[in-house]
Amino acid sequence: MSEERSGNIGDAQRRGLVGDEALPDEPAAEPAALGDEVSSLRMILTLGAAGALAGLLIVMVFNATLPAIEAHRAEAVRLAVTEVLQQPARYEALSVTEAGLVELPREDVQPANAVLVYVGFDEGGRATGVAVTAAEAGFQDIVGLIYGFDPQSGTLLGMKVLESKETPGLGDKIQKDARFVAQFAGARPPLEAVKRPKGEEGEIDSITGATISSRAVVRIINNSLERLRPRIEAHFQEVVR
Amino acid sequence: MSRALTFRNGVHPGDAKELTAASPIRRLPFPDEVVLPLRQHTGAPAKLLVRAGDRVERGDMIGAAAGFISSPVHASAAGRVRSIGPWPHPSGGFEPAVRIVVDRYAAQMPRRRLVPDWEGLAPKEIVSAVQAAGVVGLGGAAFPAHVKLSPPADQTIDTLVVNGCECEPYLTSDHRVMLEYADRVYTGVRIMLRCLGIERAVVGIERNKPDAIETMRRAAPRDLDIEVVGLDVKYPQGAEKMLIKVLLDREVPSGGLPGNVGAVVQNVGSIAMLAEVFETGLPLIERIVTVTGPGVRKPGNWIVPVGTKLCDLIEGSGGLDDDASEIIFGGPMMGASVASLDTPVLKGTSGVLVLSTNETRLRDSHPCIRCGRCLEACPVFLNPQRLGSLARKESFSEMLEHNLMDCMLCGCCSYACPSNIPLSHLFATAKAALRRRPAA
Amino acid sequence: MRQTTPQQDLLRGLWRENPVLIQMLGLCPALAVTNNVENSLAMGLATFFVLCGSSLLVSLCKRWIPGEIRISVYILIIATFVTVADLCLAALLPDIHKALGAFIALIVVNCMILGRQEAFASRRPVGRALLDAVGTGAGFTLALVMLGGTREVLGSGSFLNVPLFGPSYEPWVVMILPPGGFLTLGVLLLGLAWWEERRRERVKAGGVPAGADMEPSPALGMSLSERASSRGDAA
Amino acid sequence: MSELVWIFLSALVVNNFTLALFLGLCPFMGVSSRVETALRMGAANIFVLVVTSLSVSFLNAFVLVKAPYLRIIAFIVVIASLVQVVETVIKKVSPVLFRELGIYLPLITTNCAILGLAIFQTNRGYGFFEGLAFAVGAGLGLTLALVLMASIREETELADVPSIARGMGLVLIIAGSLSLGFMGFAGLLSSS
Amino acid sequence: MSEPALGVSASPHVKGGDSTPTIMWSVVASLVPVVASAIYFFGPSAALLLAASCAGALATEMCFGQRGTRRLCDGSAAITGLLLGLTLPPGLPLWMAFLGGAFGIGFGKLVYGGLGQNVFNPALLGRAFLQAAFPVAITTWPVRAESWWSLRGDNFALPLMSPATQDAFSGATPLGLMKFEQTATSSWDLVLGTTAGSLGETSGLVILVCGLYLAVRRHLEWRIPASIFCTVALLAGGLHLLDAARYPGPVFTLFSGGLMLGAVYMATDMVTSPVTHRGCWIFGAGIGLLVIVIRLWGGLSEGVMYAILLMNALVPFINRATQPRVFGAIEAEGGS
Repeated sequence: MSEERSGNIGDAQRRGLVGDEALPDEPAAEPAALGDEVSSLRMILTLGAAGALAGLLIVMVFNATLPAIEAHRAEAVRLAVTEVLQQPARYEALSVTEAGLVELPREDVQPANAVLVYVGFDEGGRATGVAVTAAEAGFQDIVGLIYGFDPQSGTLLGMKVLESKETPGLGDKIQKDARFVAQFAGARPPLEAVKRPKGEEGEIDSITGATISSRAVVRIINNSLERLRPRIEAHFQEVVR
Repeated sequence: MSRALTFRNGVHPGDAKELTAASPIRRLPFPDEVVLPLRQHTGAPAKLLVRAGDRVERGDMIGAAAGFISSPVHASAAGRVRSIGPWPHPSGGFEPAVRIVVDRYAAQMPRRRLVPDWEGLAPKEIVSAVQAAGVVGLGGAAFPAHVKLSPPADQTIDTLVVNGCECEPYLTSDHRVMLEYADRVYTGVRIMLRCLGIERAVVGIERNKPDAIETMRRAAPRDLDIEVVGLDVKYPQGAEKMLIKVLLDREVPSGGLPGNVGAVVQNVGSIAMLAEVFETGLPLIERIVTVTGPGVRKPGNWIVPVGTKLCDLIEGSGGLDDDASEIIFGGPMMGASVASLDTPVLKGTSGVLVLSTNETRLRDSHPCIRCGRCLEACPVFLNPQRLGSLARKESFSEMLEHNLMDCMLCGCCSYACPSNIPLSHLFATAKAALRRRPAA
Repeated sequence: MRQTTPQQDLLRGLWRENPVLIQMLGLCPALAVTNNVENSLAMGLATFFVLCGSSLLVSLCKRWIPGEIRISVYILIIATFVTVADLCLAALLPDIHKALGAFIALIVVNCMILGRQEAFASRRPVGRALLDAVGTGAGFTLALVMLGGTREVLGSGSFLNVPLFGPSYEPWVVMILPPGGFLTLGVLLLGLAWWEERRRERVKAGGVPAGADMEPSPALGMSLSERASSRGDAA
Repeated sequence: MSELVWIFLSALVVNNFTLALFLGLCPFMGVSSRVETALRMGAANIFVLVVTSLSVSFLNAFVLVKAPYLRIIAFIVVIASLVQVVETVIKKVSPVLFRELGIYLPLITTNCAILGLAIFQTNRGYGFFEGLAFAVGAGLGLTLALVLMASIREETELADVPSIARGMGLVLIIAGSLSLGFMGFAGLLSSS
Repeated sequence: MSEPALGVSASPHVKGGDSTPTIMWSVVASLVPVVASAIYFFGPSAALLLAASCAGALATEMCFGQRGTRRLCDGSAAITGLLLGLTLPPGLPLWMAFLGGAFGIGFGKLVYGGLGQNVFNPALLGRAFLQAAFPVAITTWPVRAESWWSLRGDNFALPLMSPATQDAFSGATPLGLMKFEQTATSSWDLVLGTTAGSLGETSGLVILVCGLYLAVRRHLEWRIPASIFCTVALLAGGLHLLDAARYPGPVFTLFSGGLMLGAVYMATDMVTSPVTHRGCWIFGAGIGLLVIVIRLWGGLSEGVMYAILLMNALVPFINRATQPRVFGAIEAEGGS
């Protein structure tokens, strides 16, 4: 029995985790009082009870924390969207599907081929732009970002990196270098990351020493737009609230 | 002939043979005393036959062979047994030895033939005569010669390999034997071929002895299938396994003997001695020793009685130079240094090398930098670097896994090591430790 | 078999049997999230919470848990507390929750926690189990903060996001990258070993009784009487 | 396709589970003193990672859609029981394989790499094939790190390591050096 | 005859010519032309940096080395310092070079027990540490200075402080130009070394000649650079044939970046390279392959350092796998 037990927590125990105080000083810890055999039923009951209690507790906590978590999420989305859409009066989450920009019942469950975007409106209820999230491989790992695009003028409205593990001090300038971020507002896709801008439209001056990360941002936006642009452009005019 | 004239790896120490290569073999006067240890050969030490005070004649057996792989010891001079007891031995320690005070006025001539004439003897009889005469290999290890002449039944021998390489630097006794006693060498070859019941012999000689190659070619008897091959100069060309690989292109299996690939290897000195024993009728009681090195005044090749003490030998060679600092029995690569001038010359002592302070200056040992030169040097393709670091941690059994037992202690790795790590010494120690350990 | 005092139960895990520095447990979070003090502290506290909660529960319920399914029940309990911690963090400190990411969930497989249940909580009374959990959890947090502190000071030039060296400090970026985690803990262990060795030499040289070897380090602020009592126990 | 290759390579070298994400450190420290053991541990890990990835794909697609908050519990329970089942099956089907891998399987349950894989796979929304590529890459990455560490540790056993560095100190510094070396792979295949 | 004092020692009683200090110092000597050309190209900055990295290495060895200062005589710490210095950009603050030398010796060598016991090349480990720690400073290449005497960057930045003049000086190495701007550099500039780059990597020809000298003196395992050059040339050549616009040709690949310095001086570090000949070929091929992979498909423009470090980690494994077949071992049984 005790052999088997040591096998179970294995690694930890082998390396002295159990220490000296783990000597079987209190055999009472073993269910000796119940006799040698523990019935399967009892085991199942115990596990079931434990599981039920655990589930109950988790659901309670989940319900208690849900509003706060939702609020945080909404706030994060709001911050990002307002930034990349240049302070729209309000915005709405819509889905880009084959049918166009439609409202779906649940934000977190998207059917295949649909992409969640945020459409911003000015005071007059005219759509001013779309904010799209996208993520692809960067220098170190996935870079996730959101960008705003105005289909009418065909230019970008802004870009914000939401998630990256790029090298601190170099790659993370795609997030922190205001000059780099500012270039995206007004740039006309398809973008191109260059070292020495010649003043052409769509050029993004890449960050010295972080060329790969800069290029990744450009590539992510280009790829995402390539996929979505036709649909967005086709249906953008229809969206008026 | 498209034969590779050397083996892979090995080292090129300077051969320094010019000191004595031109010195003809000469006899030294009898010393006042000879000391004959009972262990002069590989195998069991001889069993003592005499007591202190006994009178012995030249050629008398004073120790009897103790088994098949053993060899008797004979008195190398007429005289009286002074005492029997521990005596400095070239192996470094003390060994039981018989001290004989040489009779100044004895004739020192054979009374009668002690070894029968070989012509007309059956191979079996020759072999037992060889054992009775105490003949062993004279190249260093002193392996009893009769064992080589009686291969086990499961081995089919087809070639006798005559080792005239003498790859150890400094030594020239085999070289001189080939120059001066080529005919005797071939008589020995004839005897060995007879015993082994074969026809073919190959003589391998390093090319730094062109005169010996020439002489041996000229002297080769026409009725035997004998080939004399000049080989590249490289140490340890004279090691059995290397020589067989080069001359016959056969690889002695790991842990095996030359017999496993159908060859018997004997060096020219021993073969000449075999012939000499039958010629003179006397057992092996004297041998040719090269006394050489920068630390000795008059280097040369001397015939001396077995048991001659080092001091007598040195005196015969003009004495030690002032800066002589170390005396080595054997060649510089595998020979052992001796501390006492009383150490006697054994049957297997092919040379005495006296080094001066210039050669023996202590060099610093450095950590191993894994340069891999020992691997490039090892003729049996071991990894001395790994073995060395294992030896430092005394993981002897792990050394076995790395084929320690294939190491023949040739010293190439130590020679090549730029960090001056005494690799072969470490391996010898490890082997000894493993031998002491009860077989697991 | 050795009896332990409550103080020992509490203090053991803090330093002498520190889960990270001495027993090398829970290294995954100890290296992954310690690139600054804030994250280290949050991780330490979350683990502290889970450890205390599950120790308490396990110790309370040990009577009703059959031995055969013991481990499964422990894991269930731990996982529950981890989920609770995860949700609470997400609700209260979303930024830190985002920074710690998957590593909060990985508290479940922190061998330290399961080990304490198996080795201690399942055999001792509730009070002792809690003391032990508090000590171990605090020790874990302490180690994390030490690591996080070192890495943040060198790697970002700040402590708890407060800049220490002014704007022209050149941060050692490597310290907040993965190699920095390994190296920092490695150096910390080298330092501890060196310190331990020196102490042992001092003990040998000064003729301090051998029992002193067993006592917890005085650096942790134990009073003299406590040291005396623990020495008495150890002897 | 190139997406799958990137996921694979990223888990294998760029974001190596052990050397960059600190997952699976317990076996990395504990089972890395001999190369043979390390290889077996690695093989067992690859196996369990793949099985986990498959079941996580299943759970995410069909079970946890409704109750994402039960993720942690569901994963750990499923992994623990799966390992148990796999162990039993291997024992029955191939005693040889069981001898080779068996003793490592239970240890793997509490290996953070497994749960880590499950959670990363979920957080990144990997589907079936992506998850598989991720699991194989991560498993091979773990094995690579483990075997490298083991072969280096075998080497350092023969070295005169100073007394204070003996044990885990040196292991961590070697791990740090390896991690430094693996930084060279950053940006692999994403530099276009 | 008086009894002389006889020494007793283990066989063999003769020794080959080379000794470890000889080898080490001859490597140092062969670095003199490389150092000279570094100083010629980069002025006083080069000398200062080399001095700083050597000081870091030697000081660490002196303070923490097992047998104190005696170890300094074997020259290995000096080599580490020099080699590290040669991989640094000329504008790097001196304190960083010092730190790199100290890290390389401390964590690359002394923790393993000193000379001969380390697994990773100490100089490269120091360089990798600096690269990870100060990614900006170490990828800042100075453009041509006005006069030979002027410093090529902010060498005298205060310890722990950032160099002041980073952006003003940043140029680009041929590899960076190739990777990020698809601009090739002329082969002559590469061979002669009139390009931007680290102190020692620009003068490929000088390094090659010094390496040849060492190889002839057998103080360098020629198989490793040969294997690296062959692999790199073959792979680069093949890819260049496939797509000349995307992949640079073999001459560019061989002479750009730190490949020459790495192949001749770093990869051949005896301690951290395999002991067997077969192992050396494999080791070199692995480095060549990794260099190409990192340069062409990785995120960094130069991968020689990482390639060598990664292959260093594989050396124990290569050594195991390439154990020579023992003389007389039956063929079928293989190596072990």
